[in-house]
Amino acid sequence: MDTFSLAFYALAFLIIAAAIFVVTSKNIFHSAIYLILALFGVAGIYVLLQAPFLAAAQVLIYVGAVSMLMIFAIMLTARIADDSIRHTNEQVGTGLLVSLGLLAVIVYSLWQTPFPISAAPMPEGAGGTIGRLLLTQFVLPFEIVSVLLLGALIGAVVIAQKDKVRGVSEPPNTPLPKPAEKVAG
Amino acid sequence: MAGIGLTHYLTLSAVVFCIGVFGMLTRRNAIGVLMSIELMFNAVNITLVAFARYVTPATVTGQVVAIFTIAVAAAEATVALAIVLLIYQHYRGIDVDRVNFMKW
Amino acid sequence: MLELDKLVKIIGDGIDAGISALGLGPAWVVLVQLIVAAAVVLIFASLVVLFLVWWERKVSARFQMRLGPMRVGWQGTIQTIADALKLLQKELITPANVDRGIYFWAPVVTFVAALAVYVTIPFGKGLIVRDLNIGILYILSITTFTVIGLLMAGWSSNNKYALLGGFRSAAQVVSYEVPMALAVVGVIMLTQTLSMGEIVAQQQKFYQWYIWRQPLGFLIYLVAATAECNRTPFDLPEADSELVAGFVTEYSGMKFAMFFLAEFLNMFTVAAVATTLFFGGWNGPVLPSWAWFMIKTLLGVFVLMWFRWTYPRLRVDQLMSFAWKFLLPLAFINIVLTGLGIYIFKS
Amino acid sequence: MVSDFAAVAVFLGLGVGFVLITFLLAKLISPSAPNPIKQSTYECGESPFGPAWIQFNVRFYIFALIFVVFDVETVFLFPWAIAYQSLGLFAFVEMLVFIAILIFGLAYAWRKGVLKWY
Repeated sequence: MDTFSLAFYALAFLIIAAAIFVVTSKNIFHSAIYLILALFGVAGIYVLLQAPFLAAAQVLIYVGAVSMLMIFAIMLTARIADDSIRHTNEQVGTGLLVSLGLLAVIVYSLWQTPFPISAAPMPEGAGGTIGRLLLTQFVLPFEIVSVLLLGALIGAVVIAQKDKVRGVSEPPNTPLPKPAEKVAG
Repeated sequence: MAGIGLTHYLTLSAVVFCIGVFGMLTRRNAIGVLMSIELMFNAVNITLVAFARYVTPATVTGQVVAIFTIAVAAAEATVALAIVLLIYQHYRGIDVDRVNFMKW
Repeated sequence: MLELDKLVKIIGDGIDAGISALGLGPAWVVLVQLIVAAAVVLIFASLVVLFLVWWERKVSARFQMRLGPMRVGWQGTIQTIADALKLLQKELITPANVDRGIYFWAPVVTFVAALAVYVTIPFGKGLIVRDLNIGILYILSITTFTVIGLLMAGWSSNNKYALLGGFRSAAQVVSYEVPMALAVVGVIMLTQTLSMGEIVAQQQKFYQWYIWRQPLGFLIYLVAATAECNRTPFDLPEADSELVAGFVTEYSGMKFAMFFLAEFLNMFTVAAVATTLFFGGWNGPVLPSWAWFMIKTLLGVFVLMWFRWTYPRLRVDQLMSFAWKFLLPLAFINIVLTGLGIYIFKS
Repeated sequence: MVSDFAAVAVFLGLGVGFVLITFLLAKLISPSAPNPIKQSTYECGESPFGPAWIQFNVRFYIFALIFVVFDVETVFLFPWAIAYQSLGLFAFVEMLVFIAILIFGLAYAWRKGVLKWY
């Protein structure tokens, strides 16, 4: 087996194993750590697919930002990390059936489909080409992404505003003291 | 790179996607559901980049779309986790099977 | 001159010949070469950390009109080695209620993230393990694992101080990550490449250094980098007077040493990246290139140490406001100015 | 190009190996005499009180939410910065619009007082 295949199978094994742990782990914090491992493995797959820029973006956004946010969320809702609480619902059997069935269908059709493989050379994947595409062919989606991010930002701010959100330890339905009162007191 | 071709990547992607589906269906915890969704997003991204690599290597369009997907996933995670926080405030828990205020 | 690139080439060829003589393929040659390179970098990193710890103690002492370590070796030079040996003999206490797996892997993640950055740091002419084409972006993304490491440590320790320290630290590091990345974007607009090797190659003359065209960017980078390393005045995560030792509270012996090692390594990393991006990397007259790199980088580290004894610690609210309300808008202004500058200059 | 990243794998592997060997060495050399007091959670000499995860501040979380948005934006800025000089004024205006929209978001958060650490 050549190095490339070896790298692929190693990464595939890492991703699949980590992904299984993500969905089955009893401790949600462990799930988050396995998720990070799986996402890092996906970055490795991007490298194999000659998309190093995308790999870096994957690590920056998923590992550095999204996973971290999830860990913060787990922190805020800490009691759920307790092992004694059940973490799966009654649909385990159905879920297994559905996902395995889906997998069978997809994999069967994948191996049946002849894909139009092209052997043309790839431009270097360091981002320059992506930048040009972003600002020429994909200008509109590019700008819309900024609007989407703005929407997400405003949404998050509105939902998680300080006068709506209380510290975890405080009893529900008691408004926080105003900052000014705090200073005066 | 003999041996490893487009189909291998797509198979990997399918496996990860189905693990994500399983997690999404069976997790009780809202954050766990979100993690499963992130797995599914990543599976889709693998297909996009794999197609970009093997079907249209001359243009990197697939990679650009994958970047957009990552951005959308991040935006989704931001809002979803803010909602999780709100649900936690309201219910003192984030068991999605017990969150039923949308039913009425 | 005393350039090391010839030596590196000779060693590389030697490995090539040796492995090929054993009848193994080119993949093995590359693997052995990389392992040797990584081992050399690892040893270099350990030596640098040993030196930096001693130097930090000496510099701190001088700032306070003390002598610092004097007993072990000349001017206390081998004090850190003695300390390292002491740490090696310390009992590894694992508190009863920790989350064992994560508690164990947290120092590993932190240290490996700090080490992996050195894949693409140009130490001198021909002295770069691999000039990755996403160079600086790779460095930025691999360092995000540091945050994960300290969150793991904070969570798994089952200790209030560790938890609060870990999460404070994470909030701080990510807050300063955005201005830092934006400061780097300013340089990338000029270089048009992410490769560290090419960025150095573009700054051969003194007047070509990017600091002259990115002074604001450099200042932003400097402040953000100080915060990223959790150095004073941004050392809130480990503010001993309020948080004991932050996320490392429950770590002892070698496990603690790994966090310590990673911290000093990160300090060297940010100085090395600043050298490469803003101060011409290993370019310089007369002296060999690696000497220039070390001089510039150690000067950068010295500035960080100087900060420590000059500024008092910020409050957590000041820390956050500074990042989001001052540094971030400033970084955007820097990008817009750079864009305008390039446009005017080119036409 | 892809093979360059083998270096990253080697560094990760060697780094993990180094740490594990060091831990093993430390375990062999160092004494081990655990007792319940030594293994209890450190709380400045007092007996540990209550669970460890209490009163986690929600403000950290809001900053993390805003961070995610700006992190994504940074990733979009990098390819733009590389291609900037070859694209000229149009690219500059495009990016100004992009940044302006997000600055608006920052200003909104600022005005709403979320950036304030009360």
